[in-house]
Amino acid sequence: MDFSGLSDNDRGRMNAYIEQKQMKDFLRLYANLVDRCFENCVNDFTSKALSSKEDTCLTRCVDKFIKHSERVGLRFGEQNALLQQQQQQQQQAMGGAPPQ
Amino acid sequence: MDFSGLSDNDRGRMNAYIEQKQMKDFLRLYANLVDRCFENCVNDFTSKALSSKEDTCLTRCVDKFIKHSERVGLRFGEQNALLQQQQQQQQQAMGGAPPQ
Amino acid sequence: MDFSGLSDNDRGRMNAYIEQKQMKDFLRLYANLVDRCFENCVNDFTSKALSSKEDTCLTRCVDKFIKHSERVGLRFGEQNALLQQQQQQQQQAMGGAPPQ
Amino acid sequence: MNFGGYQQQQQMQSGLNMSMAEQELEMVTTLFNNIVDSCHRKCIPPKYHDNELNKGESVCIDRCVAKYFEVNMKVGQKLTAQANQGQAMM
Amino acid sequence: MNFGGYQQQQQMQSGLNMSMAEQELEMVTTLFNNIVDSCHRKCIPPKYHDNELNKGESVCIDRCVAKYFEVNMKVGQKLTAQANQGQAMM
Amino acid sequence: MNFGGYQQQQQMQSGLNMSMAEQELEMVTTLFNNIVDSCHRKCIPPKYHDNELNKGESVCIDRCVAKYFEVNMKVGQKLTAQANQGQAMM
Repeated sequence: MDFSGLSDNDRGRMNAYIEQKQMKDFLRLYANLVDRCFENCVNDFTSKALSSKEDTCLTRCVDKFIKHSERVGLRFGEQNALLQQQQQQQQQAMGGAPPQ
Repeated sequence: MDFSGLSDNDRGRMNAYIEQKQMKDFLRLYANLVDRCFENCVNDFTSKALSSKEDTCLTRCVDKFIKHSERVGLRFGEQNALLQQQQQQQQQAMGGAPPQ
Repeated sequence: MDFSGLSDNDRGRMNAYIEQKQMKDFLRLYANLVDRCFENCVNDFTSKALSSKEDTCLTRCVDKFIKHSERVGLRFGEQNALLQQQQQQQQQAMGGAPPQ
Repeated sequence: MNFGGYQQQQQMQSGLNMSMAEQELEMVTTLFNNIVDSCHRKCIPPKYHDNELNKGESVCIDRCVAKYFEVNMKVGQKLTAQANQGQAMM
Repeated sequence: MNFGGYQQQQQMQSGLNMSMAEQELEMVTTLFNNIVDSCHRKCIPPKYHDNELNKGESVCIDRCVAKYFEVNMKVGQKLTAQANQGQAMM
Repeated sequence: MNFGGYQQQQQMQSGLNMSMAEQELEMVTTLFNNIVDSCHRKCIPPKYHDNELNKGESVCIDRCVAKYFEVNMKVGQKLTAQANQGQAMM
Protein backbone atom coordinates (compact mmCIF):
# COMPACT_ATOMS: atom_id res chain seq x y z
CA MET A 1 0.00 0.00 0.00
CA ASP A 2 1.13 3.55 -0.70
CA PHE A 3 1.18 5.86 2.30
CA SER A 4 3.18 8.64 0.62
CA GLY A 5 0.14 10.94 0.90
CA LEU A 6 0.43 10.89 4.71
CA SER A 7 2.34 13.39 6.87
CA ASP A 8 5.20 12.15 9.08
CA ASN A 9 2.95 12.40 12.09
CA ASP A 10 0.23 10.38 10.38
CA ARG A 11 2.73 7.81 9.19
CA GLY A 12 3.77 7.31 12.81
CA ARG A 13 0.16 6.81 13.88
CA MET A 14 -0.40 4.57 10.88
CA ASN A 15 2.53 2.38 11.93
CA ALA A 16 1.13 2.14 15.47
CA TYR A 17 -2.25 1.28 13.96
CA ILE A 18 -0.70 -1.40 11.74
CA GLU A 19 1.19 -2.91 14.67
CA GLN A 20 -1.99 -3.12 16.74
CA LYS A 21 -3.83 -4.53 13.74
CA GLN A 22 -1.19 -7.23 13.23
CA MET A 23 -1.61 -8.31 16.86
CA LYS A 24 -5.38 -8.37 16.42
CA ASP A 25 -5.09 -10.28 13.15
CA PHE A 26 -2.80 -12.82 14.75
CA LEU A 27 -5.24 -13.39 17.64
CA ARG A 28 -8.09 -13.69 15.14
CA LEU A 29 -6.11 -16.25 13.14
CA TYR A 30 -5.30 -18.18 16.29
CA ALA A 31 -8.93 -18.33 17.46
CA ASN A 32 -10.02 -19.21 13.95
CA LEU A 33 -7.48 -22.03 13.66
CA VAL A 34 -8.48 -23.50 17.03
CA ASP A 35 -12.15 -23.37 16.02
CA ARG A 36 -11.59 -24.91 12.61
CA CYS A 37 -9.38 -27.76 13.83
CA PHE A 38 -11.63 -28.49 16.82
CA GLU A 39 -14.59 -28.62 14.43
CA ASN A 40 -12.86 -31.01 12.02
CA CYS A 41 -10.91 -33.23 14.42
CA VAL A 42 -12.88 -33.55 17.66
CA ASN A 43 -16.13 -35.49 17.48
CA ASP A 44 -15.92 -38.02 20.27
CA PHE A 45 -17.31 -36.93 23.62
CA THR A 46 -17.17 -40.27 25.42
CA SER A 47 -13.98 -39.05 27.07
CA LYS A 48 -12.66 -35.81 28.53
CA ALA A 49 -9.14 -36.04 27.07
CA LEU A 50 -8.04 -35.89 23.45
CA SER A 51 -7.47 -39.32 21.87
CA SER A 52 -4.21 -39.92 20.01
CA LYS A 53 -6.21 -40.04 16.78
CA GLU A 54 -7.63 -36.60 17.50
CA ASP A 55 -4.21 -35.32 18.44
CA THR A 56 -2.68 -36.49 15.13
CA CYS A 57 -5.55 -34.90 13.24
CA LEU A 58 -4.96 -31.60 15.09
CA THR A 59 -1.27 -31.49 14.23
CA ARG A 60 -2.00 -32.09 10.57
CA CYS A 61 -4.83 -29.57 10.58
CA VAL A 62 -2.60 -26.83 12.02
CA ASP A 63 0.38 -27.63 9.78
CA LYS A 64 -1.74 -27.78 6.64
CA PHE A 65 -3.55 -24.58 7.48
CA ILE A 66 -0.30 -22.68 8.01
CA LYS A 67 1.08 -23.94 4.72
CA HIS A 68 -2.21 -23.12 3.03
CA SER A 69 -2.14 -19.55 4.43
CA GLU A 70 1.46 -19.06 3.31
CA ARG A 71 0.69 -20.22 -0.23
CA VAL A 72 -2.41 -18.01 -0.40
CA GLY A 73 -0.21 -15.13 0.83
CA LEU A 74 2.28 -15.63 -2.03
CA ARG A 75 -0.40 -15.81 -4.72
CA PHE A 76 -2.28 -12.90 -3.12
CA GLY A 77 0.82 -10.71 -3.38
CA GLU A 78 1.28 -11.59 -7.04
CA GLN A 79 -2.35 -10.95 -7.95
CA ASN A 80 -2.33 -7.68 -6.04
CA ALA A 81 0.83 -6.48 -7.84
CA LEU A 82 -0.74 -7.44 -11.18
CA LEU A 83 -3.90 -5.50 -10.32
CA GLN A 84 -2.02 -2.32 -9.39
CA GLN A 85 0.02 -2.56 -12.59
CA GLN A 86 -3.17 -2.82 -14.66
CA GLN A 87 -4.70 0.16 -12.86
CA GLN A 88 -1.61 2.29 -13.53
CA GLN A 89 -1.62 1.37 -17.22
CA GLN A 90 -5.31 2.24 -17.42
CA GLN A 91 -4.70 5.64 -15.84
CA GLN A 92 -1.84 6.37 -18.23
CA ALA A 93 -3.89 5.20 -21.23
CA MET A 94 -6.60 7.66 -20.25
CA GLY A 95 -4.00 10.42 -20.43
CA GLY A 96 -4.46 11.28 -16.78
CA ALA A 97 -1.59 12.08 -14.47
CA PRO A 98 -1.37 9.64 -11.54
CA PRO A 99 -2.82 11.09 -8.28
CA GLN A 100 -0.13 13.00 -6.37
CA MET B 1 -34.28 6.74 14.52
CA ASP B 2 -34.89 9.74 16.73
CA PHE B 3 -31.83 11.86 17.47
CA SER B 4 -33.77 14.81 18.95
CA GLY B 5 -32.20 14.13 22.34
CA LEU B 6 -28.76 15.01 20.98
CA SER B 7 -27.12 18.46 21.03
CA ASP B 8 -26.17 20.17 17.76
CA ASN B 9 -22.57 19.26 18.34
CA ASP B 10 -23.46 15.62 18.94
CA ARG B 11 -25.72 15.57 15.92
CA GLY B 12 -22.77 16.70 13.81
CA ARG B 13 -20.59 13.94 15.22
CA MET B 14 -23.46 11.48 14.79
CA ASN B 15 -23.72 12.41 11.12
CA ALA B 16 -19.98 11.91 10.67
CA TYR B 17 -20.35 8.57 12.46
CA ILE B 18 -23.25 7.54 10.22
CA GLU B 19 -21.35 8.51 7.09
CA GLN B 20 -18.36 6.44 8.14
CA LYS B 21 -20.67 3.59 9.09
CA GLN B 22 -22.35 3.66 5.68
CA MET B 23 -18.97 3.36 4.00
CA LYS B 24 -18.08 0.47 6.30
CA ASP B 25 -21.45 -1.20 5.71
CA PHE B 26 -21.03 -0.86 1.97
CA LEU B 27 -17.57 -2.46 2.09
CA ARG B 28 -18.95 -5.23 4.30
CA LEU B 29 -21.79 -5.84 1.83
CA TYR B 30 -19.35 -5.88 -1.06
CA ALA B 31 -17.03 -8.43 0.59
CA ASN B 32 -20.05 -10.48 1.65
CA LEU B 33 -21.50 -10.51 -1.86
CA VAL B 34 -18.18 -11.55 -3.41
CA ASP B 35 -17.85 -14.36 -0.86
CA ARG B 36 -21.41 -15.60 -1.29
CA CYS B 37 -21.34 -15.61 -5.10
CA PHE B 38 -17.88 -17.16 -5.24
CA GLU B 39 -19.10 -19.88 -2.88
CA ASN B 40 -22.21 -20.62 -4.95
CA CYS B 41 -20.88 -20.17 -8.47
CA VAL B 42 -17.23 -21.20 -8.57
CA ASN B 43 -16.51 -24.88 -8.06
CA ASP B 44 -14.28 -25.84 -10.94
CA PHE B 45 -10.55 -25.51 -10.35
CA THR B 46 -9.30 -27.25 -13.48
CA SER B 47 -8.71 -23.79 -14.94
CA LYS B 48 -7.43 -20.43 -13.73
CA ALA B 49 -10.02 -18.29 -15.53
CA LEU B 50 -13.78 -18.07 -14.93
CA SER B 51 -15.82 -20.19 -17.34
CA SER B 52 -18.75 -18.55 -19.15
CA LYS B 53 -21.10 -20.70 -17.06
CA GLU B 54 -19.54 -19.39 -13.86
CA ASP B 55 -19.70 -15.86 -15.20
CA THR B 56 -23.43 -16.13 -15.96
CA CYS B 57 -24.02 -17.55 -12.50
CA LEU B 58 -22.12 -14.62 -10.94
CA THR B 59 -24.19 -12.02 -12.77
CA ARG B 60 -27.43 -13.64 -11.65
CA CYS B 61 -26.15 -14.06 -8.10
CA VAL B 62 -25.27 -10.38 -7.80
CA ASP B 63 -28.48 -9.15 -9.47
CA LYS B 64 -30.69 -11.40 -7.37
CA PHE B 65 -28.92 -10.47 -4.17
CA ILE B 66 -29.33 -6.76 -4.82
CA LYS B 67 -33.04 -7.20 -5.56
CA HIS B 68 -33.36 -9.39 -2.50
CA SER B 69 -31.69 -6.75 -0.30
CA GLU B 70 -33.92 -4.02 -1.69
CA ARG B 71 -37.10 -6.02 -1.01
CA VAL B 72 -35.93 -6.88 2.52
CA GLY B 73 -35.21 -3.15 2.99
CA LEU B 74 -38.78 -2.21 2.05
CA ARG B 75 -40.39 -4.81 4.32
CA PHE B 76 -37.93 -3.97 7.10
CA GLY B 77 -38.98 -0.32 6.98
CA GLU B 78 -42.67 -1.27 7.20
CA GLN B 79 -42.16 -3.69 10.08
CA ASN B 80 -40.02 -1.17 11.94
CA ALA B 81 -42.64 1.57 11.54
CA LEU B 82 -45.34 -0.84 12.77
CA LEU B 83 -43.23 -1.72 15.79
CA GLN B 84 -42.64 1.89 16.80
CA GLN B 85 -46.37 2.61 16.41
CA GLN B 86 -47.20 -0.30 18.75
CA GLN B 87 -44.65 0.87 21.30
CA GLN B 88 -46.10 4.38 21.30
CA GLN B 89 -49.64 3.05 21.78
CA GLN B 90 -48.43 0.86 24.64
CA GLN B 91 -46.77 3.81 26.36
CA GLN B 92 -49.91 5.92 26.00
CA ALA B 93 -52.11 3.07 27.27
CA MET B 94 -49.93 2.86 30.37
CA GLY B 95 -50.70 6.54 30.97
CA GLY B 96 -47.04 7.44 30.76
CA ALA B 97 -45.78 10.52 29.01
CA PRO B 98 -43.46 9.65 26.14
CA PRO B 99 -39.79 10.11 27.05
CA GLN B 100 -38.67 13.67 26.31
CA MET C 1 -8.13 -11.19 35.13
CA ASP C 2 -5.52 -9.27 37.01
CA PHE C 3 -5.61 -5.51 36.58
CA SER C 4 -3.22 -4.69 39.44
CA GLY C 5 -0.68 -3.37 36.95
CA LEU C 6 -3.04 -0.55 36.01
CA SER C 7 -3.15 2.94 37.57
CA ASP C 8 -6.34 4.14 39.32
CA ASN C 9 -7.15 6.26 36.31
CA ASP C 10 -6.71 3.33 33.95
CA ARG C 11 -8.75 1.08 36.19
CA GLY C 12 -11.61 3.58 35.94
CA ARG C 13 -11.36 3.62 32.17
CA MET C 14 -11.06 -0.17 32.17
CA ASN C 15 -14.29 -0.44 34.15
CA ALA C 16 -16.05 1.87 31.71
CA TYR C 17 -14.66 -0.25 28.89
CA ILE C 18 -15.86 -3.47 30.53
CA GLU C 19 -19.33 -2.03 31.10
CA GLN C 20 -19.61 -1.00 27.46
CA LYS C 21 -18.27 -4.38 26.41
CA GLN C 22 -20.85 -6.21 28.51
CA MET C 23 -23.63 -4.25 26.83
CA LYS C 24 -22.14 -5.03 23.43
CA ASP C 25 -21.71 -8.71 24.34
CA PHE C 26 -25.31 -8.90 25.52
CA LEU C 27 -26.58 -7.38 22.26
CA ARG C 28 -24.37 -9.78 20.30
CA LEU C 29 -25.75 -12.73 22.27
CA TYR C 30 -29.30 -11.51 21.72
CA ALA C 31 -28.85 -11.16 17.93
CA ASN C 32 -27.04 -14.52 17.84
CA LEU C 33 -29.82 -16.27 19.76
CA VAL C 34 -32.53 -14.81 17.50
CA ASP C 35 -30.60 -15.90 14.43
CA ARG C 36 -29.91 -19.40 15.70
CA CYS C 37 -33.47 -20.10 16.85
CA PHE C 38 -34.99 -18.58 13.69
CA GLU C 39 -32.67 -20.80 11.64
CA ASN C 40 -33.61 -23.97 13.54
CA CYS C 41 -37.30 -23.40 14.19
CA VAL C 42 -38.78 -21.39 11.30
CA ASN C 43 -38.97 -23.17 7.96
CA ASP C 44 -42.54 -22.72 6.84
CA PHE C 45 -43.23 -19.66 4.71
CA THR C 46 -46.79 -20.47 3.64
CA SER C 47 -47.96 -18.07 6.35
CA LYS C 48 -46.89 -14.71 7.72
CA ALA C 49 -47.41 -15.56 11.40
CA LEU C 50 -45.55 -18.04 13.59
CA SER C 51 -47.33 -21.40 13.95
CA SER C 52 -47.81 -22.82 17.45
CA LYS C 53 -45.31 -25.55 16.56
CA GLU C 54 -42.71 -22.93 15.65
CA ASP C 55 -43.51 -21.00 18.81
CA THR C 56 -42.95 -24.05 21.02
CA CYS C 57 -39.68 -24.75 19.22
CA LEU C 58 -38.55 -21.16 19.83
CA THR C 59 -39.24 -21.31 23.57
CA ARG C 60 -37.27 -24.55 23.90
CA CYS C 61 -34.45 -23.20 21.74
CA VAL C 62 -34.07 -20.08 23.90
CA ASP C 63 -34.37 -21.96 27.21
CA LYS C 64 -31.92 -24.65 26.17
CA PHE C 65 -29.44 -22.14 24.83
CA ILE C 66 -29.47 -20.13 28.05
CA LYS C 67 -28.95 -23.28 30.13
CA HIS C 68 -26.23 -24.36 27.74
CA SER C 69 -24.45 -20.99 28.05
CA GLU C 70 -24.66 -21.12 31.83
CA ARG C 71 -23.18 -24.61 31.97
CA VAL C 72 -20.39 -23.64 29.58
CA GLY C 73 -19.78 -20.59 31.79
CA LEU C 74 -19.31 -22.78 34.89
CA ARG C 75 -16.94 -25.22 33.19
CA PHE C 76 -15.10 -22.33 31.51
CA GLY C 77 -14.43 -20.74 34.88
CA GLU C 78 -13.08 -24.03 36.28
CA GLN C 79 -10.84 -24.70 33.30
CA ASN C 80 -9.55 -21.14 33.34
CA ALA C 81 -8.71 -21.35 37.06
CA LEU C 82 -6.93 -24.66 36.46
CA LEU C 83 -4.91 -23.13 33.64
CA GLN C 84 -3.77 -20.15 35.69
CA GLN C 85 -2.79 -22.48 38.54
CA GLN C 86 -0.66 -24.56 36.16
CA GLN C 87 0.99 -21.46 34.75
CA GLN C 88 1.90 -20.23 38.24
CA GLN C 89 3.38 -23.62 39.20
CA GLN C 90 5.39 -23.64 35.98
CA GLN C 91 6.79 -20.19 36.70
CA GLN C 92 7.75 -21.18 40.25
CA ALA C 93 9.33 -24.41 39.05
CA MET C 94 11.49 -22.41 36.68
CA GLY C 95 12.75 -20.47 39.69
CA GLY C 96 11.48 -17.21 38.27
CA ALA C 97 9.76 -14.59 40.35
CA PRO C 98 6.18 -13.96 39.15
CA PRO C 99 5.91 -10.82 36.98
CA GLN C 100 5.31 -7.77 39.17
CA MET D 1 -12.12 24.05 38.65
CA ASN D 2 -15.87 24.33 38.54
CA PHE D 3 -16.22 25.33 34.95
CA GLY D 4 -13.95 22.52 33.83
CA GLY D 5 -15.91 20.06 35.93
CA TYR D 6 -19.15 21.17 34.34
CA GLN D 7 -17.67 20.90 30.88
CA GLN D 8 -16.35 17.45 31.61
CA GLN D 9 -19.71 16.35 32.97
CA GLN D 10 -21.40 17.64 29.84
CA GLN D 11 -18.91 15.78 27.71
CA MET D 12 -19.49 12.56 29.60
CA GLN D 13 -23.25 13.02 29.30
CA SER D 14 -22.77 13.75 25.64
CA GLY D 15 -20.55 10.71 25.26
CA LEU D 16 -23.26 8.61 26.87
CA ASN D 17 -25.95 9.90 24.49
CA MET D 18 -23.65 9.33 21.54
CA SER D 19 -22.86 5.83 22.61
CA MET D 20 -26.57 5.05 23.07
CA ALA D 21 -27.44 6.44 19.64
CA GLU D 22 -24.53 4.52 18.13
CA GLN D 23 -25.61 1.36 19.90
CA GLU D 24 -29.17 1.72 18.62
CA LEU D 25 -27.89 2.23 15.09
CA GLU D 26 -25.60 -0.77 15.49
CA MET D 27 -28.53 -2.95 16.67
CA VAL D 28 -30.77 -1.96 13.76
CA THR D 29 -27.96 -2.58 11.24
CA THR D 30 -27.15 -5.98 12.72
CA LEU D 31 -30.83 -6.94 12.66
CA PHE D 32 -31.12 -5.85 9.02
CA ASN D 33 -27.96 -7.70 7.97
CA ASN D 34 -29.02 -10.88 9.76
CA ILE D 35 -32.45 -10.77 8.11
CA VAL D 36 -30.87 -10.28 4.68
CA ASP D 37 -28.62 -13.31 5.26
CA SER D 38 -31.21 -15.53 6.88
CA CYS D 39 -34.01 -14.86 4.39
CA HIS D 40 -31.58 -15.27 1.50
CA ARG D 41 -30.74 -18.72 2.82
CA LYS D 42 -34.41 -19.60 3.37
CA CYS D 43 -35.94 -18.07 0.20
CA ILE D 44 -33.40 -17.95 -2.63
CA PRO D 45 -32.23 -21.38 -3.88
CA PRO D 46 -28.52 -21.29 -4.85
CA LYS D 47 -29.30 -22.49 -8.37
CA TYR D 48 -29.76 -19.18 -10.16
CA HIS D 49 -32.02 -19.65 -13.20
CA ASP D 50 -32.43 -15.95 -13.95
CA ASN D 51 -31.65 -12.56 -12.45
CA GLU D 52 -35.13 -11.63 -11.26
CA LEU D 53 -36.92 -12.57 -8.06
CA ASN D 54 -39.81 -14.81 -9.03
CA LYS D 55 -43.26 -14.70 -7.43
CA GLY D 56 -42.55 -17.49 -4.94
CA GLU D 57 -39.27 -15.97 -3.80
CA SER D 58 -40.84 -12.53 -3.39
CA VAL D 59 -43.71 -13.81 -1.22
CA CYS D 60 -41.26 -15.90 0.79
CA ILE D 61 -39.11 -12.81 1.50
CA ASP D 62 -42.14 -10.81 2.72
CA ARG D 63 -43.20 -13.54 5.13
CA CYS D 64 -39.63 -14.24 6.20
CA VAL D 65 -39.06 -10.61 7.24
CA ALA D 66 -42.35 -10.53 9.16
CA LYS D 67 -41.54 -13.78 10.96
CA TYR D 68 -38.01 -12.64 11.79
CA PHE D 69 -39.39 -9.52 13.46
CA GLU D 70 -41.82 -11.67 15.45
CA VAL D 71 -39.02 -14.01 16.57
CA ASN D 72 -36.83 -11.02 17.46
CA MET D 73 -39.59 -9.62 19.69
CA LYS D 74 -40.40 -12.95 21.36
CA VAL D 75 -36.77 -13.73 22.14
CA GLY D 76 -36.37 -10.22 23.57
CA GLN D 77 -39.37 -10.78 25.83
CA LYS D 78 -38.06 -14.14 27.01
CA LEU D 79 -34.61 -12.68 27.79
CA THR D 80 -36.21 -9.80 29.70
CA ALA D 81 -38.38 -12.22 31.68
CA GLN D 82 -35.30 -14.33 32.50
CA ALA D 83 -33.31 -11.25 33.53
CA ASN D 84 -36.16 -10.11 35.82
CA GLN D 85 -36.18 -13.51 37.52
CA GLY D 86 -32.59 -12.69 38.38
CA GLN D 87 -31.08 -15.53 36.40
CA ALA D 88 -27.61 -14.35 35.48
CA MET D 89 -26.19 -14.89 32.02
CA MET D 90 -22.75 -14.29 30.71
CA MET E 1 -9.44 32.12 15.89
CA ASN E 2 -7.78 31.69 12.55
CA PHE E 3 -4.82 29.68 13.69
CA GLY E 4 -7.04 27.29 15.63
CA GLY E 5 -9.28 26.93 12.62
CA TYR E 6 -6.34 26.08 10.41
CA GLN E 7 -5.05 23.55 12.89
CA GLN E 8 -8.46 21.97 13.21
CA GLN E 9 -8.81 21.81 9.46
CA GLN E 10 -5.43 20.14 9.19
CA GLN E 11 -6.44 17.66 11.85
CA MET E 12 -9.68 16.86 10.07
CA GLN E 13 -7.82 16.47 6.77
CA SER E 14 -5.30 14.28 8.53
CA GLY E 15 -8.10 12.29 10.17
CA LEU E 16 -9.63 11.79 6.74
CA ASN E 17 -6.36 10.52 5.24
CA MET E 18 -5.85 8.21 8.20
CA SER E 19 -9.34 6.86 7.94
CA MET E 20 -8.90 6.26 4.20
CA ALA E 21 -5.58 4.48 4.72
CA GLU E 22 -7.12 2.43 7.54
CA GLN E 23 -10.10 1.58 5.37
CA GLU E 24 -7.86 0.45 2.52
CA LEU E 25 -5.85 -1.73 4.92
CA GLU E 26 -9.10 -3.11 6.34
CA MET E 27 -10.37 -3.97 2.84
CA VAL E 28 -7.17 -5.78 1.85
CA THR E 29 -7.13 -7.74 5.12
CA THR E 30 -10.77 -8.76 4.78
CA LEU E 31 -10.16 -9.86 1.19
CA PHE E 32 -7.13 -11.91 2.25
CA ASN E 33 -8.96 -13.55 5.17
CA ASN E 34 -11.98 -14.38 3.02
CA ILE E 35 -9.77 -15.95 0.36
CA VAL E 36 -7.94 -18.02 2.98
CA ASP E 37 -11.27 -19.31 4.32
CA SER E 38 -12.95 -19.83 0.98
CA CYS E 39 -10.03 -21.58 -0.73
CA HIS E 40 -9.47 -23.75 2.34
CA ARG E 41 -13.09 -24.91 2.05
CA LYS E 42 -12.76 -25.48 -1.71
CA CYS E 43 -9.27 -27.04 -1.87
CA ILE E 44 -8.39 -28.79 1.40
CA PRO E 45 -10.57 -31.83 2.21
CA PRO E 46 -11.22 -32.07 6.00
CA LYS E 47 -9.75 -35.60 6.12
CA TYR E 48 -6.13 -34.84 6.89
CA HIS E 49 -3.91 -37.66 5.62
CA ASP E 50 -0.62 -35.88 6.18
CA ASN E 51 0.73 -32.46 7.09
CA GLU E 52 1.92 -31.33 3.67
CA LEU E 53 -0.04 -29.75 0.84
CA ASN E 54 -0.12 -32.29 -1.99
CA LYS E 55 0.21 -31.38 -5.67
CA GLY E 56 -3.56 -31.26 -6.31
CA GLU E 57 -4.21 -29.04 -3.31
CA SER E 58 -1.39 -26.67 -4.26
CA VAL E 59 -2.61 -26.21 -7.83
CA CYS E 60 -6.18 -25.78 -6.57
CA ILE E 61 -5.06 -22.98 -4.20
CA ASP E 62 -3.26 -21.11 -7.01
CA ARG E 63 -6.33 -21.20 -9.26
CA CYS E 64 -8.69 -20.46 -6.41
CA VAL E 65 -6.84 -17.24 -5.50
CA ALA E 66 -6.76 -16.12 -9.15
CA LYS E 67 -10.48 -16.81 -9.56
CA TYR E 68 -11.36 -15.05 -6.31
CA PHE E 69 -9.56 -11.91 -7.52
CA GLU E 70 -11.46 -12.10 -10.80
CA VAL E 71 -14.80 -12.46 -8.99
CA ASN E 72 -13.89 -9.61 -6.66
CA MET E 73 -13.23 -7.33 -9.65
CA LYS E 74 -16.35 -8.35 -11.55
CA VAL E 75 -18.64 -7.87 -8.57
CA GLY E 76 -17.07 -4.47 -7.96
CA GLN E 77 -17.74 -3.47 -11.57
CA LYS E 78 -21.35 -4.64 -11.36
CA LEU E 79 -21.93 -2.71 -8.12
CA THR E 80 -20.38 0.43 -9.63
CA ALA E 81 -22.56 0.06 -12.74
CA GLN E 82 -25.65 -0.33 -10.55
CA ALA E 83 -24.69 2.68 -8.43
CA ASN E 84 -24.20 4.81 -11.56
CA GLN E 85 -27.65 3.84 -12.79
CA GLY E 86 -28.83 5.48 -9.58
CA GLN E 87 -30.28 2.32 -8.09
CA ALA E 88 -30.06 2.80 -4.34
CA MET E 89 -28.94 0.01 -2.05
CA MET E 90 -28.91 -0.17 1.67
CA MET F 1 9.11 20.65 27.21
CA ASN F 2 10.23 18.12 29.75
CA PHE F 3 7.06 17.94 31.79
CA GLY F 4 4.93 17.55 28.70
CA GLY F 5 7.22 14.84 27.42
CA TYR F 6 6.96 12.95 30.68
CA GLN F 7 3.20 13.22 30.68
CA GLN F 8 2.99 12.05 27.11
CA GLN F 9 5.26 9.12 27.87
CA GLN F 10 3.08 8.18 30.82
CA GLN F 11 0.00 8.39 28.65
CA MET F 12 1.57 6.17 26.01
CA GLN F 13 2.62 3.68 28.66
CA SER F 14 -0.88 3.84 30.07
CA GLY F 15 -2.38 3.41 26.60
CA LEU F 16 -0.20 0.34 26.15
CA ASN F 17 -1.34 -1.22 29.43
CA MET F 18 -4.96 -0.47 28.58
CA SER F 19 -4.63 -1.97 25.18
CA MET F 20 -3.02 -5.11 26.64
CA ALA F 21 -5.77 -5.49 29.23
CA GLU F 22 -8.41 -4.89 26.56
CA GLN F 23 -6.75 -7.41 24.29
CA GLU F 24 -6.68 -10.02 27.05
CA LEU F 25 -10.36 -9.42 27.78
CA GLU F 26 -11.11 -9.64 24.07
CA MET F 27 -9.27 -12.98 23.81
CA VAL F 28 -11.10 -14.53 26.75
CA THR F 29 -14.48 -13.34 25.41
CA THR F 30 -13.77 -14.68 21.93
CA LEU F 31 -12.69 -18.02 23.40
CA PHE F 32 -15.86 -18.22 25.50
CA ASN F 33 -18.13 -17.30 22.59
CA ASN F 34 -16.45 -19.81 20.29
CA ILE F 35 -16.81 -22.57 22.87
CA VAL F 36 -20.50 -21.74 23.39
CA ASP F 37 -21.09 -21.96 19.62
CA SER F 38 -18.93 -24.99 18.98
CA CYS F 39 -20.21 -27.09 21.88
CA HIS F 40 -23.80 -26.12 21.06
CA ARG F 41 -23.24 -27.52 17.56
CA LYS F 42 -21.57 -30.67 18.90
CA CYS F 43 -23.81 -31.42 21.90
CA ILE F 44 -27.32 -29.99 21.38
CA PRO F 45 -29.27 -31.62 18.52
CA PRO F 46 -31.44 -29.02 16.73
CA LYS F 47 -34.59 -31.04 17.38
CA TYR F 48 -35.74 -29.56 20.65
CA HIS F 49 -37.84 -32.11 22.56
CA ASP F 50 -37.99 -30.16 25.81
CA ASN F 51 -36.48 -27.08 27.42
CA GLU F 52 -34.05 -28.77 29.80
CA LEU F 53 -30.56 -30.09 29.17
CA ASN F 54 -30.74 -33.87 29.47
CA LYS F 55 -28.05 -36.02 31.09
CA GLY F 56 -26.28 -36.84 27.81
CA GLU F 57 -26.19 -33.23 26.69
CA SER F 58 -24.85 -32.07 30.06
CA VAL F 59 -21.99 -34.58 30.10
CA CYS F 60 -21.21 -33.77 26.47
CA ILE F 61 -20.92 -30.05 27.32
CA ASP F 62 -18.52 -30.74 30.22
CA ARG F 63 -16.21 -32.83 28.04
CA CYS F 64 -16.52 -30.47 25.09
CA VAL F 65 -15.33 -27.48 27.16
CA ALA F 66 -12.40 -29.48 28.56
CA LYS F 67 -11.39 -30.67 25.10
CA TYR F 68 -11.70 -27.19 23.61
CA PHE F 69 -9.30 -25.85 26.26
CA GLU F 70 -6.86 -28.64 25.46
CA VAL F 71 -7.05 -27.90 21.72
CA ASN F 72 -6.62 -24.18 22.40
CA MET F 73 -3.44 -24.87 24.38
CA LYS F 74 -1.99 -27.32 21.86
CA VAL F 75 -2.59 -25.01 18.89
CA GLY F 76 -1.00 -22.16 20.85
CA GLN F 77 2.08 -24.30 21.52
CA LYS F 78 2.34 -25.31 17.86
CA LEU F 79 2.06 -21.69 16.70
CA THR F 80 4.71 -20.61 19.20
CA ALA F 81 7.02 -23.40 18.05
CA GLN F 82 6.51 -22.37 14.42
CA ALA F 83 7.15 -18.71 15.25
CA ASN F 84 10.38 -19.63 17.08
CA GLN F 85 11.57 -21.56 14.05
CA GLY F 86 11.29 -18.25 12.26
CA GLN F 87 8.61 -19.38 9.86
CA ALA F 88 6.69 -16.24 8.95
CA MET F 89 2.93 -16.22 8.83
CA MET F 90 0.59 -13.53 7.67
